[in-house]
Amino acid sequence: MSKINLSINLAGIQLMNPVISASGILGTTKALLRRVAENGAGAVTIKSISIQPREGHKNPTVITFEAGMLNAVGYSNPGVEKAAKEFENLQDVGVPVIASVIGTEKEDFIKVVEGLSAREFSAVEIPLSCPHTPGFGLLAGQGTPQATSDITSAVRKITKLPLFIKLSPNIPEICTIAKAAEDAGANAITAVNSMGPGMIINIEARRPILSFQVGGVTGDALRPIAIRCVYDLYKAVKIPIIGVGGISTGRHAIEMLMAGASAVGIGTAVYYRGIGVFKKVCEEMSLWMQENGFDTIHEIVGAAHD
Amino acid sequence: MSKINLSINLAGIQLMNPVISASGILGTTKALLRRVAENGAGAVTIKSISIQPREGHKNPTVITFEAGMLNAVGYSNPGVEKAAKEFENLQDVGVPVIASVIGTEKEDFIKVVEGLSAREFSAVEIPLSCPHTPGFGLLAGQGTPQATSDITSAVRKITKLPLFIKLSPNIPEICTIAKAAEDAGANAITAVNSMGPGMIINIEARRPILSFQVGGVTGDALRPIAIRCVYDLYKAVKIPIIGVGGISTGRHAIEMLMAGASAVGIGTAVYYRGIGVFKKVCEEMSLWMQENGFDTIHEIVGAAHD
Amino acid sequence: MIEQPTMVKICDIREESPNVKTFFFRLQLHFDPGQFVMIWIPLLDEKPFTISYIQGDLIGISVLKRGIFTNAFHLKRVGDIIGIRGPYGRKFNLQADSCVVGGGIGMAPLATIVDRLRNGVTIIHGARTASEILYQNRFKNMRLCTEDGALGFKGTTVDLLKEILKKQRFQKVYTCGPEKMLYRVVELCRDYGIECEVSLERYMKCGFGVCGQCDCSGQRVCIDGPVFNAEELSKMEDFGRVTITKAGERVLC
Amino acid sequence: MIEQPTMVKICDIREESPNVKTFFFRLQLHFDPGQFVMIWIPLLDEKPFTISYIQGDLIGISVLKRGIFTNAFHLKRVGDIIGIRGPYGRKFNLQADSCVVGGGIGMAPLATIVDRLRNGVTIIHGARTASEILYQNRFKNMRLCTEDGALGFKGTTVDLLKEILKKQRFQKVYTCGPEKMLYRVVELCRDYGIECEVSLERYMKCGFGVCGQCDCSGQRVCIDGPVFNAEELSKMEDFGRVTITKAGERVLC
Ligand SMILES: Cc1cc2nc3c(=O)[nH]c(=O)nc-3n(C[C@H](O)[C@H](O)[C@H](O)COP(=O)(O)OP(=O)(O)OC[C@H]3O[C@@H](n4cnc5c(N)ncnc54)[C@H](O)[C@@H]3O)c2cc1C
Ligand SMILES: Cc1cc2nc3c(=O)[nH]c(=O)nc-3n(C[C@H](O)[C@H](O)[C@H](O)COP(=O)(O)OP(=O)(O)OC[C@H]3O[C@@H](n4cnc5c(N)ncnc54)[C@H](O)[C@@H]3O)c2cc1C
Ligand SMILES: Cc1cc2nc3c(=O)[nH]c(=O)nc-3n(C[C@H](O)[C@H](O)[C@H](O)COP(=O)(O)O)c2cc1C
Ligand SMILES: Cc1cc2nc3c(=O)[nH]c(=O)nc-3n(C[C@H](O)[C@H](O)[C@H](O)COP(=O)(O)O)c2cc1C
Ligand code: FES
Ligand code: FES
Repeated sequence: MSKINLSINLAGIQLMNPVISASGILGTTKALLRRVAENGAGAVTIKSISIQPREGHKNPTVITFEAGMLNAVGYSNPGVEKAAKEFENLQDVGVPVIASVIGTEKEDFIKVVEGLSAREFSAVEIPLSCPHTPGFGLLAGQGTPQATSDITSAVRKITKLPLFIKLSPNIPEICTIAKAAEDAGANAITAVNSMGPGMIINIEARRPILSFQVGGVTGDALRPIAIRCVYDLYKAVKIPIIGVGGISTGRHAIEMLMAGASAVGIGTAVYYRGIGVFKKVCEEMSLWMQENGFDTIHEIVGAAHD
Repeated sequence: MSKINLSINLAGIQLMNPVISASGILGTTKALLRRVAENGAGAVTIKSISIQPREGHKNPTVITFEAGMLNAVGYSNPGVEKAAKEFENLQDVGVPVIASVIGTEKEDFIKVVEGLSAREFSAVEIPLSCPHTPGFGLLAGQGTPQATSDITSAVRKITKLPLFIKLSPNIPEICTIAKAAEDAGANAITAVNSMGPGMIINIEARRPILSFQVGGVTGDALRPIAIRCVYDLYKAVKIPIIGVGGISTGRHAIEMLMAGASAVGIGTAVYYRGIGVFKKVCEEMSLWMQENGFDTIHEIVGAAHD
Repeated sequence: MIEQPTMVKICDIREESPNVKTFFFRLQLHFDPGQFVMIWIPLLDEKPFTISYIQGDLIGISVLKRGIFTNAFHLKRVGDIIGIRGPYGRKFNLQADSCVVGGGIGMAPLATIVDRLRNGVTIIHGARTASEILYQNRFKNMRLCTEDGALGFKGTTVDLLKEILKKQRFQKVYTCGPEKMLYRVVELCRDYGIECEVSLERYMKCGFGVCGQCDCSGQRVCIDGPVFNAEELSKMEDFGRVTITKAGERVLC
Repeated sequence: MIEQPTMVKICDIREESPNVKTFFFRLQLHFDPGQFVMIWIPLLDEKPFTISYIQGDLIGISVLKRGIFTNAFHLKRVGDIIGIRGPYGRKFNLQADSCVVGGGIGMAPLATIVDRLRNGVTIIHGARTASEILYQNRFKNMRLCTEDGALGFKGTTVDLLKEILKKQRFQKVYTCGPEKMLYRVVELCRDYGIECEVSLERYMKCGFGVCGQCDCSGQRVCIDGPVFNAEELSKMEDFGRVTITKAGERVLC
């Protein structure tokens, strides 16, 4: 497989491969980020950080069903101060680390980004798209072009790091929002966050299982929606897209790239294929590329568009 | 199981059981409706009818994936005139038959309903929610409270039949739209139509598989979303709800009833469990009800709400 | 099961007649005579075809140039890729000492029956003209007929079957071709008290029994068929009379 | 696999001590000593517990009254239902001629080891006071210790283990209890060159390795653990020092 080259340049960041661990999956500690890197991820994303510490929702917070996963963790995180301590000397991780930053007000995002700015993060990702946490994302009206534009440009002003805006698959006008982010200075779009929310009821308990009742749907169920979002976004914006949603095999990753993604994120598949999923997906991609005459990731991006 | 009683009264229609065949599944001919009835459905729905005949999209129009089904049939139907011939003497079917009516303009709905009015339909269902057919549903802006209200009241004026409005799971403000339908005289809400749209790309062909490129997602992937929609709708409207989306077992049906549905629709599961799925689901419901001390469907409806 | 096309590379093309080509490709498939697959030509359409050759993983599909799709199909060259999903539908129930009756391209789904039954089968194959006769080098001693008599018996496959039945008995008759012909074959077999299995053709969409497009009197040709026996057909009024268009309109067939 | 709670009916409750109750229910479970399950009390919370009894489909969970969740748990009566999902995590690697060292409720995950190894195991169980000692009628000849000496050896389980090691050798030591104690048991075993397996406790969310909540120096206690051997623990700086709160803050344990 010598001539196959999986490396990419994502908004100025050099990655050994295009497979990134999605935010909220194993991104709680520096030690785990390092473990994920050792397991083959081209870059890793930390669990989203807010100004104040958050305990998140009570358990159950994460369950699975026939078609994927349902979660309402509720953005539990130690707050920016503690997080800045946790994520010191990030070069130890071995691959680029992406900081996921959340907030309720525009000022919150600024404070958190500033609080983390002394650390060696390679990029900042801002999810404006959580479907199940009051005060954040969709439930805080951050899923509109205006809010997206305001928050993006505010953060743009205070950091030189590549800025990724993470969008929801729920919103019909996802392209409008992506354009707003692009115009406001975003360097990439991460598409998508979890979908829904959805609900699963235990019929013997006669109650929704998640303590928050509803949660975001991820995994296989989300993939066709995520692929469609990325396919549309590829036509709408010029900045690169990080395709996330239901990717668990090399074929899925290739499909996402052909839809128009320059890199892919993996979350739920860690459950289905273990922490080694990052390496597995890379190997499967290389094999397929070899069999189908592709040498570089670049040749695959957008291949499904005529 | 003698004392278990699955019969319900849905907006004035008497059903032997609450399991209804969803529109677009085996609803193309009277002969097939009868076959579905013989296989245990409590009521059946015809494939949606427009004024003019429609060939629909080219194949592939229906495919499956790990988490369900993706379809963009494109409302193929023979038009109201031929449909009126096809669906004569509906008492032969043996169970109540629901007419699904689509249109682009408000007048279209009226013409189709009038065209079918001489037939023995038990109810009229109006999907304002197809995510993948230009000129109809979401792509015609019918997924707004105003459009919903206009179309509903227009049809309300010209028919005495129970009127079901079928909604999309995509729309965040589904409850607002449902209320608009209720206020405009709808007798029930059918929730939900297919979700998305989604896209699946064949990576060797480097093209989306569906000829229309995108299609509605149904089956397991849709269930948690549908359950959540019905759970919310149950709190928002007083009229009964027909819960549709990913139901393939008795447990799924019970879950949907507990979320607040008075009856359930089944589509995709015909693929997974065969045309006998209607009878199977009824038997599984009866067994569960017996084991858990429920005698009637009525006792189950909304049980997940405190 | 995931119902999506798998792309295969055409590795050989055989001209069976001026209007029929057989396209070969390699694919592991659990196929039984009577079943069909859906063939996808990206950016064009997807249509049902039977498999007319199967030796291990070497598979052949014989295509009659008929309209838009099959014309495009005939333009495919060795090395081109097409999508295939399936197989779908019910198989023929094979029995020795039987007879296959194929009208035109209707010979295609019967060809694999002959391969399986070997010598235990009588082959009746007819076409309008001699040039339309298929598989002449493939099957020895076929009983041929043409409407103009240019080759073999002068008349239709039904006329020829009637002739043969005067002196010969069969366990079963398997037939495929224009539906009017099928209808008369079934009548003939009823008169002679011979079991008969027929492969029907209807316009298809899903191919796996959910969309209802392929209805024939409450039977889904894609999953309840395409093979039906005489007894089942006797309950299907549409057989020999009505087919359903892409738009779902009933039209005479 | 579908990670959702199954509701089970409590069929028996046993008072093990003033603050510990064992709740019994029936469920088919492929459980190995060392693993754990997540117990759901609807409308309240879900938390990890080990299984302390398993005979066929009769399963017991011993619960120490500690805070909000376990207090609510103790209010449950026979006939009430609770949710259970799992089992999760790695098991102990069982070997005869071994020793289990259980501090307080830490005896619970070790109890099923004793059941499996039968007589081939020495049981060291300690608590602050006599009343907190568990399973006294269940296991004969346990080597007990209490900090006030009211029952058995006066001192901690570590002190007692040290005493015993002076005259006796073991293939392995299995231990669970307060993490400070575990740390010292591991040290002790290292000094005596005895293999040691430890069951750790961390706050958990998913229980199946995706959320990262239960991290201990890069190891996920829910799926990489909860059982770790001395060699693995030697690479985990957080062991004996740091645990992570619900909010993801590092705190001394
Ligand atoms: C189960 C099954 C197996 C089949 N196997 C084969 C096969 O092995 N080889 C093969 O060549 N064909 C086979 N067919 C038929 C094949 O699918 C059609 O020939 C093809 O769809 C024609 O498509 P087209 O676009 O080229 O022609 P179209 O443009 O669709 O039609 C061209 C002309 O043919 C007529 N026609 C086309 N399809 C049908 C139909 N289904 N019923 C009646 N009239 C029709 C049209 O009325 C029109 O006059 C099979 C069909 C079915 C249902
Ligand atoms: C793998 C595993 C297996 C377990 N098995 C059992 C068992 O068999 N029986 C049993 O009784 N308990 C067991 N536990 C511990 C049990 O989950 C906790 O006792 C329970 O979460 C306490 O919840 P609570 O709401 O009652 O107390 P909380 O309100 O959560 O806490 C009450 C007090 O206990 C302390 N505390 C609670 N949980 C922890 C913790 N995880 N680490 C450190 N301190 C803590 C708190 O700091 C507080 O001081 C197990 C834990 C794990 C991780
Ligand atoms: C348990 C869990 C926690 C998550 N937490 C976050 C989060 O904190 N921030 C965020 O932006 N996305 C979060 N997500 C969404 C993922 O980053 C990702 O967008 C989504 O799961 C879709 O990808 P997947 O199908 O590969 O899981 C979370 C997802 C899961 C399953
Ligand atoms: C092949 C197919 C065709 C459909 N056609 C229609 C239609 O014509 N009109 C309509 O209102 N819904 C249509 N639907 C949506 C279904 O009625 C139903 O709302 C949806 O499939 C969700 O239910 P399920 O998950 O049980 O399939 C169609 C669905 C499928 C899979
Ligand atoms: S083609 Fe869809 S049911 Fe037969
Ligand atoms: S509890 Fe989620 S990873 Fe361990």
